[in-house]
Amino acid sequence: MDRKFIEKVMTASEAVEQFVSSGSIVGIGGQTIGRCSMALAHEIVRQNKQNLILVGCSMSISMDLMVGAGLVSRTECGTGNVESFGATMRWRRAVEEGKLEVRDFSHLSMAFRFLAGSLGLPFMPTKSMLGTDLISESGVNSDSYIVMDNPWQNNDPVVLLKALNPDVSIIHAQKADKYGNVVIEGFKTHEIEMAKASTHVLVTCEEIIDSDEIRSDPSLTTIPYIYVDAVILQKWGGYPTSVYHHYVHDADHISLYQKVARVGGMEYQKYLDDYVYGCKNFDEYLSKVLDSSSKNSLIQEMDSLLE
Amino acid sequence: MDRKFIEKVMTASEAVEQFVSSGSIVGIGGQTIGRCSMALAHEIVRQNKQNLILVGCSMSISMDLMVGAGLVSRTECGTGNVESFGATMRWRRAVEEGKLEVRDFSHLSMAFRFLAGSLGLPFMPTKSMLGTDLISESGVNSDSYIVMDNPWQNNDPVVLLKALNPDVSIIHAQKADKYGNVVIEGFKTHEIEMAKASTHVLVTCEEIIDSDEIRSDPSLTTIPYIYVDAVILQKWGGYPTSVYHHYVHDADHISLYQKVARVGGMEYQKYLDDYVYGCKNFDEYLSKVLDSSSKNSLIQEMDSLLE
Amino acid sequence: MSDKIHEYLMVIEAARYISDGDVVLVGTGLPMVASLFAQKNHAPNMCYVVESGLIGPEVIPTPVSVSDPRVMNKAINHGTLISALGEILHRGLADVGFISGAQIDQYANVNSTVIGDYNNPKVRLPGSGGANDIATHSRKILIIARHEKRRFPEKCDYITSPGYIDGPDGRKKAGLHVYDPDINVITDQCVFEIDKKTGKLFLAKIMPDVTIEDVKNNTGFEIIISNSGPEVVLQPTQNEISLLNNEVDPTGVYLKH
Amino acid sequence: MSDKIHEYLMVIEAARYISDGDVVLVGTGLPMVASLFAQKNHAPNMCYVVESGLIGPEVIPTPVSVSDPRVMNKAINHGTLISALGEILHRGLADVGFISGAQIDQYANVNSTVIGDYNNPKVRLPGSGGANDIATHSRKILIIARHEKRRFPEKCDYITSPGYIDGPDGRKKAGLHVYDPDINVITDQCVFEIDKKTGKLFLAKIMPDVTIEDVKNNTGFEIIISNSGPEVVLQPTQNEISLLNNEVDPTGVYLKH
Repeated sequence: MDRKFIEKVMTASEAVEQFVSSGSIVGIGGQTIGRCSMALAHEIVRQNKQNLILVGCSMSISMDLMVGAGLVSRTECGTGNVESFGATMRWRRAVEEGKLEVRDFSHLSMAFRFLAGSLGLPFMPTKSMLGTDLISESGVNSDSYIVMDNPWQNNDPVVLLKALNPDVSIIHAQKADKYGNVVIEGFKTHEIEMAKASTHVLVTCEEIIDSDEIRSDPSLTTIPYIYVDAVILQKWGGYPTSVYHHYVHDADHISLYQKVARVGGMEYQKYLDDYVYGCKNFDEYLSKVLDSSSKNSLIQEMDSLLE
Repeated sequence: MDRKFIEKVMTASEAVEQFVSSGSIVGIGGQTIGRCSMALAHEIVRQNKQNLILVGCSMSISMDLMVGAGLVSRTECGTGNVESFGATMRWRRAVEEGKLEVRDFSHLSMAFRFLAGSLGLPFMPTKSMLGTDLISESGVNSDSYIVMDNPWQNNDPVVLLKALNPDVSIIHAQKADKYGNVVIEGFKTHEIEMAKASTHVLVTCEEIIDSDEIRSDPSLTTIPYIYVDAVILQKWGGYPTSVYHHYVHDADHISLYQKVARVGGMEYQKYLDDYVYGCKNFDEYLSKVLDSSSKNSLIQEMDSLLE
Repeated sequence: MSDKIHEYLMVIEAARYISDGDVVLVGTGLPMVASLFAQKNHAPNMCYVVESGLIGPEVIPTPVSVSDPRVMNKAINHGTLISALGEILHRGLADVGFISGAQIDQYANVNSTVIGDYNNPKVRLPGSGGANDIATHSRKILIIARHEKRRFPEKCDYITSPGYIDGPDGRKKAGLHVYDPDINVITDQCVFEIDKKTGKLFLAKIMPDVTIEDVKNNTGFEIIISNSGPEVVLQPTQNEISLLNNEVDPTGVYLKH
Repeated sequence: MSDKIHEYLMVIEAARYISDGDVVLVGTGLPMVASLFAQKNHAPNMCYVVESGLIGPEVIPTPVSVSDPRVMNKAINHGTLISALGEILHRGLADVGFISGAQIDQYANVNSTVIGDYNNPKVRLPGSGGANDIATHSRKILIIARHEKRRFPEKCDYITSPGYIDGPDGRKKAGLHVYDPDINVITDQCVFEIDKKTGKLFLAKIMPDVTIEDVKNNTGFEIIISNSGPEVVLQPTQNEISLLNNEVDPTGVYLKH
């Protein structure tokens, strides 16, 4: 949230250094195997930011990577999910071993918490989660919700969800201009509300576009510059997840990640060493895992789906 | 809200006959001198629907016309306003003469009431209106709000605004397809939330487009077909207010309207007789008030603003 | 009849509960493929809605994820999670909600959160996602799952998504606005249906070649049978099989070929 | 100095309270023209926000309405009322909120609803619009109005938009999150400013050629003057005058030429 109309283009390294702190509440963009903010997740791991609280809806391997690197003290989300590739395995193990605090919500409830945050409201009401263990289980979420009676109708309990304002959100988008006007194409999940609720927003993008393009079609701007602190040009910044209009997910690399995440230990550590700590930036990681022919095939598969 | 994917193209007369009843809560689209749903307002007057409750944000001459025709028992809005042309004069006089019940809210509060309605929530919280007569005056609004304490912070009163779900909303848009997928260009004010909160939605548009156009750029759809009951092709359907990309407002005709609305009585009645009751449809009204040269000048002025 | 055909029929039978024109909130996994089958087979005008914000796509086979470009194809809106789960589902406009789950109990409650104790889990599962919202707000709920005994316990270890909770008034007592939804659970052995008088699932249909005994042996809760006994699930036609094989899941993403 | 120049200077002086880079919630009427002057004169990087949903336009002279295509020009977003008044203003991101009003009282409360009794009005005015929201949530509030005695009563007939309500703690007691905003009221005779210690307006500046006596005669509430006395509003430069005349309101929509 740098409200000024100034140029905000920087590197991922600069952005994470400046806006992510140990202890930060970090909003996680993307969903399952689509448009995850992988480049920024790598950079946060590289910079070893500790005791993070990760919040989002469907959190996937960007979250799992930070959990696997031992940086996360709590997650608040709807799922830890890599779809057909399974659960987020480092997260799952950490929860099973009691090493990670989790607060479970439904996806809509998480989105409503961000909506409240984005509107400066203390809370949002919902009728979701009533009657289930999501609100009765052990009271772990109890500082995030209360149940009240609908003042206009008898016997109509309503859940009030406390607003959630991340310290910083990380998002990968298709386009942004240098001032931080962001265009997300395709599904937008919870990211607009989450970004607008956040104190800082860091955006990697496949392409930096001229502001004239934004101003010539102002209905397309998904996040205006007043919410955005850093714009990072990072082609393939969502890899190995898919980015609509650019490339599909890389099933091979996701499977490789899931394999080492399932095993954990030295094998997982080697993945981190080879692909995160051992790379000075995301481009170096990309150069290790993607040659031009695999790039082309991921691009071509996307193209084939776009007609 | 006809959720089915069927063709919904009809005339204004058919739409009003089918979906507007005496006693209906009618949501009013547009704002001040922009994109007001004039053709549908004329048709409602022509069909003499009585005891209407009109709800919206900045309600303008579409509302004033229905008030002037004696069809309105209550308004709930933020303003009755024709900007530099003055207040909505028939509304103003009716309020001053105690003939019309009004419930005053701030614009954001009205939009939040529609937001609650659009999400199936019983209410929305806000911090607006606190400390002012908008919530203390005579309790007239008191069935629409309550003040509660923020459960997470001491001494932090919060206004709960009761959800508002119109029976039917009337909106003029630039484009729609025959199924009711609507594209609004330029400002969108409260209309998206209002439409999604409404039981029925009637949309006039400047142009009926092919569904392929909607499906080729799905980020542009402002109201999906599942909320929409009637699509009416009505060029100049916002006249004399402006429609972005099509024509500017007609200051002369608005001034004429304001003149007779200020005077009331026979002069106002004559306006209604000549331009509403005396016309079988909106096109006949247009043919009385707009020749091709005045049309051209309103179009050209808009074009000159679009570069 | 082979297991493979039972799997096919599970998907086809589930799709039969979707009518043309329905607004369907489609959860990830098997619901995606069954809903796609419905769209291609008999419900071309259904509105396929995915929680990530995709409304009314003409789905390209075979989507593997709620973020898959295949469910963005020719959508009528690329919106937000709130567009889908808020303005459609929570608003009360979903005719059908379609989910899966790791455990389904006799009241049709679904667990997708944890096996074992929440605070000391045996297996931590992904979590609710949109499933809680879908089961809470849809007027009709479809649950699809492969039939294994451990999937059908008497009581879920954790209720993620509400069925009838604990009886016929369970949803009403909890304050849910949709308090007596139709619920059907479609497996590769049978179809359970909610008896609104008891709030419990009963055996409404059985797959061809499957016996009631088979279902009993593979179910952790008591099998209730109506007086008329279960119907037999309609055999798939050759057209249905070939549609599924060739146009809905041609590469065998969900179903063995 | 002529009335005309005082009108010009009112607009120019109001604009001086907008800094480059500010996010400004611009109400309709005079605030639109003064904010446009600021954008063209010294604040090219301000974010001009209009309640109808328009964010960051490069405004074309001279907008007459919140729905005017001139405030849509090259915007960075064409959004909704909630985009502007919710996600920016209620969220707490408005540096400046800029409104007008029919009555402004000594606590800088504004009435745009009714003259006389609410239930038996003498004159019914348009109502709040976004003004209540703007005055509630902006960190700095600008109010612009032509100086007439009836516009400046001791107490508003109706409080539409909160100033300090009834004293220094008025906003805090009412529960407003912005409980001690700067407030400036700019007229064609003077500038009032909020004294945060008393919650009352004092006479901070006076227009050239206007006397304190003039202001007293035209104001319904007691004029408070600081020890140092009012400053004199800086004369407009020739550049400012010609900018206003030629590029901000060239056809005299708001200001007599």
